[in-house]
Amino acid sequence: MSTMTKFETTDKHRFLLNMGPQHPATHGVLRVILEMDGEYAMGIDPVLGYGHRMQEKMAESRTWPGFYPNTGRMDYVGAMPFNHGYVALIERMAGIEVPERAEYIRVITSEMNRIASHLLGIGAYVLDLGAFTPILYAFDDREDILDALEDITGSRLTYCYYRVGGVLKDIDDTFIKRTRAFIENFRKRIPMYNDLVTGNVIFIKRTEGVGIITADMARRYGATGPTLRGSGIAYDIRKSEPYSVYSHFDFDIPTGKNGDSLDRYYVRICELEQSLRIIEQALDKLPDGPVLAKPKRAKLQEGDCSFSVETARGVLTYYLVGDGSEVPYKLKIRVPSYSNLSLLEEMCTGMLIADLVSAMGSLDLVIPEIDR
Amino acid sequence: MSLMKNTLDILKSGSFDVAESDYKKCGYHLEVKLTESQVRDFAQAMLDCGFYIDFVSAVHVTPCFQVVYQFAHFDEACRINAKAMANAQGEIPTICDIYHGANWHERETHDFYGVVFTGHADLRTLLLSEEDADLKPLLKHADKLVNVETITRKSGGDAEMKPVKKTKEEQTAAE
Amino acid sequence: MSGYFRDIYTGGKSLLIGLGVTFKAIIKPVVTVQYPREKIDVTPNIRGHIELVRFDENDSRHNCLVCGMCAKNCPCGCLTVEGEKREGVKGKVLTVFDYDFTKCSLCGICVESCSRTALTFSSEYELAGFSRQEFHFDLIKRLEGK
Amino acid sequence: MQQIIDLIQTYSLLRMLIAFLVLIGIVFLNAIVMGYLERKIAARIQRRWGPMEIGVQGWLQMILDGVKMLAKQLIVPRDADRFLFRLAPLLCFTPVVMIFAALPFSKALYGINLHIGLIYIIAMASINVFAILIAGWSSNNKYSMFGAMRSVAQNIAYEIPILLSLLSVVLTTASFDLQKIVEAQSGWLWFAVYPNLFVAFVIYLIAGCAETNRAPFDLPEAESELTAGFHTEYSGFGFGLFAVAEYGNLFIMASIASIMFLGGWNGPFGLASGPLMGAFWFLSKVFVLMLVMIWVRWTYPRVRFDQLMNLAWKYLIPFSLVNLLITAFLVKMI
Repeated sequence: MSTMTKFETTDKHRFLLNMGPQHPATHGVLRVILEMDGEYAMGIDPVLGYGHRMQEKMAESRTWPGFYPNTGRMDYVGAMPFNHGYVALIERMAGIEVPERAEYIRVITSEMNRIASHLLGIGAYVLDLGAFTPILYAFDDREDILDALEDITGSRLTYCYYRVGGVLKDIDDTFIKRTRAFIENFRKRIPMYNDLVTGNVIFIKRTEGVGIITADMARRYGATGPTLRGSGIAYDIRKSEPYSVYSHFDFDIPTGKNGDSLDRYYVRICELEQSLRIIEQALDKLPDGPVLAKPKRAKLQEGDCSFSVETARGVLTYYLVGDGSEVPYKLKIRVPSYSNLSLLEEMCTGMLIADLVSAMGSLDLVIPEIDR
Repeated sequence: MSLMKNTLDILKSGSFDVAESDYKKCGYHLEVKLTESQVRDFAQAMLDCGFYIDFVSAVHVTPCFQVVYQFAHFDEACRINAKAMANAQGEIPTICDIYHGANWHERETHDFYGVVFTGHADLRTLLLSEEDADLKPLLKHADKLVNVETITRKSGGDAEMKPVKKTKEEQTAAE
Repeated sequence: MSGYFRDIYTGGKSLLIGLGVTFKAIIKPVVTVQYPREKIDVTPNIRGHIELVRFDENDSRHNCLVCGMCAKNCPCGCLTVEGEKREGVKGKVLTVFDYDFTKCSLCGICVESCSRTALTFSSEYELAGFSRQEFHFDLIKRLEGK
Repeated sequence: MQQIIDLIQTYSLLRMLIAFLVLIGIVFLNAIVMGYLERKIAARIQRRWGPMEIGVQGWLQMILDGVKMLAKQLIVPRDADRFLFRLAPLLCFTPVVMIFAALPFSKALYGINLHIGLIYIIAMASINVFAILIAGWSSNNKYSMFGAMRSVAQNIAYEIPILLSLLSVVLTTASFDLQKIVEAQSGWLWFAVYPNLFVAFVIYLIAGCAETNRAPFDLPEAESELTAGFHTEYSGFGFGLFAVAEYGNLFIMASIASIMFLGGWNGPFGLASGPLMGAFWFLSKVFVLMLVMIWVRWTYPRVRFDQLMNLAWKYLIPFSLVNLLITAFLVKMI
């Protein structure tokens, strides 16, 4: 967070506008300093760090199991993949084999969490554009997921459900039945979202051609997730570097064409269906067996190790450097929204403030994740 | 795998110190060791090969900072981890004009470690507040600081973790 | 020109479809509940704050051996466990088991690390208080009070 | 009692004062009812309960909110223009009351009947823009300023289709007198059943939505862009007056629509319309229209500013112009 801005306004027609840190469109404590010319944002300077907690320092000051609960706190909307990445990182570093049933459960819960996160993202995005109702419908559907997850993990938002070597608790028939019922129910709900939002002429006009991200831009900034896939690049860690048991499932990577806000939104809608497919297949194939390998407390070996997972917002990379003790020597957490937000300046310069809100909302930002 | 071979060839012809590594153990396919002067050439080579930037960070070790760059590719599984040692003043050339996304990562690294990315136009604090600009929270205390050798993966070393010795209390509990 | 009228037609149609969706919602029943008066059944698996477990049904003793693993493993340092040697008793006797709920992140590592299953999650979720002190629980007292 | 009536009849000023107070009461009552209905309907659309705590089904909630607003401090920002800042809510509220005086609730129930009632109402309604501009400008807040500027441009653009669509009715009846316009629609031949006037009705509804700054055209207070637009800095009853005036304007918009197109106080199929029944039919039409507005508001996202202008200049104005020409032709022919 820097209180100084890089703008030195000399043109008297231009003025600075503080969007945030408390602004309805920034979804948290993000501040964007705008250099405005009328309603056009001619300069954009995002200011981060209002929710900064120095997670990387915390990782260096406690043992690796002790840091684990923090991982879910970064992205509270989609905490499962964050937990997944961390435990998988430790497993990779220590060479721990995970029982297959546990991996399937991880996939099921991760995908459910992804749906919940996308629902919130879609709802909040449409809220940015001024429609109040869709977010409450999204919350209604999300509630089913949270209830189901609460039943097995005991928690609704920051789950801490995965453990190194497996998961905390086995899933039971009630959960499976509940999940299947949810899938059936939710499939019927998706057309409702399309009727209410996707097909709406006002929504299309607000998003089409707004905030275009080209493939080259995405590459230079390291944008990932639906933000990237909206630009037509089918890149998904679940396919390209399949972790866990994602290689066992048949699913598509939905992509957009133009890389505008509408495409990014629509990719999220399509991913709901793909996640449902993965969950369905995982439930069908769910093997029997233990869910937790014998836990061992161990020292981290010397050397570095990285692990990437696909969260709801893009690629999350943990990069761990061990020095042979129980405490990580260094843990770098590469969060997806951080890179996605960094292209805001290039994407939105010269835009109307209404378009800026539309483009920024389509990135689906979670600020505590960016600030860490 | 052709992409990886290609990249390997390109990097080798560019006289970079590149080696294949075990993805199963360390999570990246190619490991590159850079000198300070090679960093910008390497970044340009990566961009020409179509890699995207994953992150830039640093590790505080004894000679000086080890700056870590990670790149991956949209089309194929190929993750490249590059390490470069900053010079004695903690300086290293910036790559943020080649990879614009490196801008924030470099600012963050500057916040946390004080690594100076020479040529970076805008090294204001990003995540820390302005009055904490000199805090450098991720610098290690002298007693915890280790040599770069300690944190380098031993080639052919055992992947197994060594179990921690049980403490006295646990032993009593086990009894 | 035909595009002009087509825009009006498709646009107007999509708007009417949208109105239809919201109209259907008006007819459908309400999904929220009036919370303090009405409550949804909360799953018994909820991970609330931790509690000591009774030895068995009618015995108010607990299982704790004062190994201190919970306190040691706790990432937030919210547990204080102390014990003392007493004559005639093998091992240690638990004297202090303080739990600072204000710091707890409900990760459940303490429960897992307990070798004697002396700890469990409570399913209490409606906790409110007027001061921080109210969330410094003395788990021994809570066990006796139950 | 007789003395009081005499007194009132003697002093016309007193009579006006009482009428004015009654009208203010009606405006506030309208805001309370509409506020409650809006919250309840929004809740039902979003499948929740809405206000439930105060009174049965929360019907006292709005009154309580009003009391709360009264009790709150009116904070004036440090660098605001203090006089204009306080003037703006009043300027927004007063025309609403003045328009209410000219609305024919039924054949006998009205404040004042003007021969040019329509022109009077349109002229008074334009003051609203002025109030919003003053509010935005005097707040000395960039967001408020944006809201004010948007409001001015929007209102100027949308007054044209409103006037053009109303003009086609005026052409048909050859009168600006609201009573006469309503009488011309006696029986079931409301103007909205004629195809050309139905088009005018739809155009009026869309433009009226924009004129009253209701979603999807609520750009002056677009909360995701401008936090709260022109009333960002208002608190307490300054804010309350804006809210009351907003519902008052909504009522005016709906009542003009029902007077001009839906037969005003005429009952459907020529049903009896005495003074009270007439008021009942009139109010029920107005409320149906207002409920439709609420329903629309809670369904659509907000349009962008240039799209709003597009809609006015590229769609509504040409259509209403053509429609006016057709109407003029038809009136001449028949």
